[in-house]
Amino acid sequence: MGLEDLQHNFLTGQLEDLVRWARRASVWPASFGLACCAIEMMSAGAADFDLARFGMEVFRNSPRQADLMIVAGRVSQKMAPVLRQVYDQMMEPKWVISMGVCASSGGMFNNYAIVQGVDQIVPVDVYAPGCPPSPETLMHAILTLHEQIRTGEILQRRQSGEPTHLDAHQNLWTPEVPVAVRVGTPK
Amino acid sequence: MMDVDQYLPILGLLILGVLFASGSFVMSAWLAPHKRPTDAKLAPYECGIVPEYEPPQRFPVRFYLVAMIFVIFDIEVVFMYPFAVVFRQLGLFGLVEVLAFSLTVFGALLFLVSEGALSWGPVKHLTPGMPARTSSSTIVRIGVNEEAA
Amino acid sequence: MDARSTRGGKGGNTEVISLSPLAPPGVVTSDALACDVACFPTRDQYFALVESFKNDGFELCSDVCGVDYLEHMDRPLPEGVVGTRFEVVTNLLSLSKKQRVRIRVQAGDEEPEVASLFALYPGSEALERETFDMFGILFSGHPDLTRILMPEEWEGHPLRKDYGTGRVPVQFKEAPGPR
Amino acid sequence: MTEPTVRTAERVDLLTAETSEGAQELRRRRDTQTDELGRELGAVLRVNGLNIDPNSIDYERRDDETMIINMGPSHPSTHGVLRLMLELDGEFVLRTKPVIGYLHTGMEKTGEDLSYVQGGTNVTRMDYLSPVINELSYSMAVETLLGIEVPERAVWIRMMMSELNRMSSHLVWMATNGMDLGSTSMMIYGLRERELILAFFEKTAGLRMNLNYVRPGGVAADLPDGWQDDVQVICDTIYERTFEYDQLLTGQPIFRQRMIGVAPITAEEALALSVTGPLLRSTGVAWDLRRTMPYLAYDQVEFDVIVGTYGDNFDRYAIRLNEIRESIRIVRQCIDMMPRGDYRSQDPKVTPPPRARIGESMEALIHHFKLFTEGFHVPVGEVYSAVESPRGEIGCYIVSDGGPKPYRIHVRGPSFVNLQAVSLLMRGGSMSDTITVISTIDPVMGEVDR
Repeated sequence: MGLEDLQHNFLTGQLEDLVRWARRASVWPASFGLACCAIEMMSAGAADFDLARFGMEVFRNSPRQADLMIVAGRVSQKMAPVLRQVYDQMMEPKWVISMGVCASSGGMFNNYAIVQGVDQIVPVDVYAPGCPPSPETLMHAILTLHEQIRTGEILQRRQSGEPTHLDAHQNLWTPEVPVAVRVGTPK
Repeated sequence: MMDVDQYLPILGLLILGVLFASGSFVMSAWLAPHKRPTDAKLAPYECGIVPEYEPPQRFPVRFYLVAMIFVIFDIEVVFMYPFAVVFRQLGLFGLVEVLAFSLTVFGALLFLVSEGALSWGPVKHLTPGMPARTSSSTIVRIGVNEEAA
Repeated sequence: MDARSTRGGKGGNTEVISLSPLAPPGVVTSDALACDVACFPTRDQYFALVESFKNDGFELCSDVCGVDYLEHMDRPLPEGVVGTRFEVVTNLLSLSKKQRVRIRVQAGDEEPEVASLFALYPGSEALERETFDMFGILFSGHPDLTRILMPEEWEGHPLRKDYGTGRVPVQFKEAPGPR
Repeated sequence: MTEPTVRTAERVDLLTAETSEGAQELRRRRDTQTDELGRELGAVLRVNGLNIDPNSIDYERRDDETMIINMGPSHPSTHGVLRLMLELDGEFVLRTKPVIGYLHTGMEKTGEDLSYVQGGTNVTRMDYLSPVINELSYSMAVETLLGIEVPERAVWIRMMMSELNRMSSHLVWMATNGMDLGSTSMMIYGLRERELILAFFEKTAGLRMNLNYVRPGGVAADLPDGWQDDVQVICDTIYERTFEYDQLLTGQPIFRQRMIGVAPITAEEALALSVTGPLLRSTGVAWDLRRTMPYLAYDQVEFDVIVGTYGDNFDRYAIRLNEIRESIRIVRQCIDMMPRGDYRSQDPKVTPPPRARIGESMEALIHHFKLFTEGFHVPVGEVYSAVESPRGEIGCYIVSDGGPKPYRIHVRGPSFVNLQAVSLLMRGGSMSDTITVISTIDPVMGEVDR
């Protein structure tokens, strides 16, 4: 019996808001810097555009201690399974921000080497536009994610329209077998 | 029987310890969200790559030597505790005894260090004149005129 | 048309580079097409020519890349050079003489194969692996000729002209995803 | 509770197969030939004539004594998605093999579909720490093919912008190198100074990074008025800040312990591995394209080429720190000697008509439309133009078949070639030295994988 088995009633109402508020306030990103967006993510984390104001003080390097994965940069075919692997190894609850147009939709590189949009590999929560998105855009994406966390369901984050009572044995998080990530060789 | 109450505090401490340990286990099992172990999550994290070779069981001996040094100091401290309790009653005799004991233990440490347990540094290719450098003494500025041949 | 411009980037002195005496005979050189001088050895003169350049003071092999002339088999080439589909372009740099020379060797049509420069310049190891990965040009004598940029089980060589660009038509409706 | 999924063998193999790269990886000792074991002493061993004695390899070392680990694609200190497979004997590194390609974007294939006008946007994303210098080598190649002249002011604007870009790239290097060695304050200082330069870039070109500013035929826009005092402020602040970095890092014992005497490289090894840039200059070879093969107006400004003496990590740090000061010196001379005139060549073949005239005359409209849709035609030919980027010689080789699109565009990335020195620099060092070696080579994976 865990938090998600609690019934929605007046007694537990405040507890859920409290848990959601606490989770929103300290989302730690896993530093998954790939290309130019990674440099903008670094300058977003540095002195001028300090991300620490939003509770993202430190970029955790191991996915075990991270809540949020910012896919910063273009995802190549060779990198896709690694990205999926790191995503799977992150602890729930976890969220994904797809930073930059290359991560969101393949960007200007519509060719054999780039996965056309990282949402073919991992479920994405917030898309940040821009090439590279300036630190302000990234912060706007982070704030939208905070809103999603604060108002979203507490733990059944993945399935929308699911009955609130959760069947413990139902696997609602991510598909068991990794999605066939390599799009294969276009001819 | 009258000296039973001497051991009451120890009993209390013991119970508190057990309570705290088991309490934290029960609470975390009770409140934590459901674990859904997938194969990927159970795989060791090696920067995103799932390793093919299992790490070898035989680690180089240097790691064990460091462990030995810890054991030496551990044993020494264990015997210090009871000594500290009766430190006043023993007086000079106790002091000399403890010093002798720690000297023998120190001997073991000396042997270990002489065996090179702590000489871990990387293979440094130090040439003379290298260490005492500053960021401007180590470079040569080649201006427009003096063209290096 | 003289493709040379004073402010242009080639630098170095541009008079025709005299081949070193130990270069194999019969190597055609011309600079009609380019700013620096280009040599056009045949496949078996290639290694000997590069070796002669190395002994003549070209210490650094700055670039090895492939070109696929599928649509331009009739490109302008100096006389005496038979144009093939694949070409390997090597760029040598001499620090002492401040000169560059470009060596264009015709690598053949179906199974392009050229001698590897690894014994002369170990720095060309990754460049040749990339040329093999992108064009499928084999380098005989290369220590470990495997793919370097593409995933291991990728079929085909992407930079060939007959290899599609793999464009995915832009989807405006709901994109397929694991959602 | 859900039953724990048993990690059956074949399910794990499915996972391992998913991320393994087969032949590109470092194999175990028993299935590698003896000369491949030479990687232990760096790829240079297999070249005769270099003084590395091959019998310093321990051939009969068995497999269970060494451990092969991945310093893999998602690692905080590999400066991008570089994957290094290290064979460790306890704490010491024996063999290293870089596995790259995790950021391969197929830019050379995309470059063949973009016209010469659009080519800049593709090339500028290769080395994303010095975008202006990528565009510079591309534009100079196209201009050499076209045989057109770039006006004097454009040459000087290009030189100033590429020097500012060199400063911002070296500042990012100082920041990440400090962070790798544990000094997070250096990270904050380095990126704070870089914001000054990025603000000037945003004011001039409209973008902080990937600015498509240097184009064939000149620059995209003139400098904003009042740019002199902006650049003056940048030069003064960063100049005195370099002494702060010097004070912060150079005397620090931990920094010195991890940088001095670590991973030295000699001149012949560097030349044999065709290494260029600060890595080559640290061995004492004074090769800087800005001085030896001058392009733009580098022969009219005086600056010093910084050359190291021992060729170890500390030299490379000192070279980059002093190169920031040299770039400031060049930028100051650019402020004084910036000529007047137009910022773009008036050759109608390359430059679109000014915005105002499009409204009036029909030909201007057609000319403008044709230039931006189809692009200008470049005469048949090939050119290799090389420029000094903060990491080494970046060369752009273009083959043109007379059409509006380059038939083949190949960019010689300096970090792609410098990365080959990794196995030589890391041998014998400890695990923590691998971090400083990667950091001092300063690879940018965008230009390595293209």
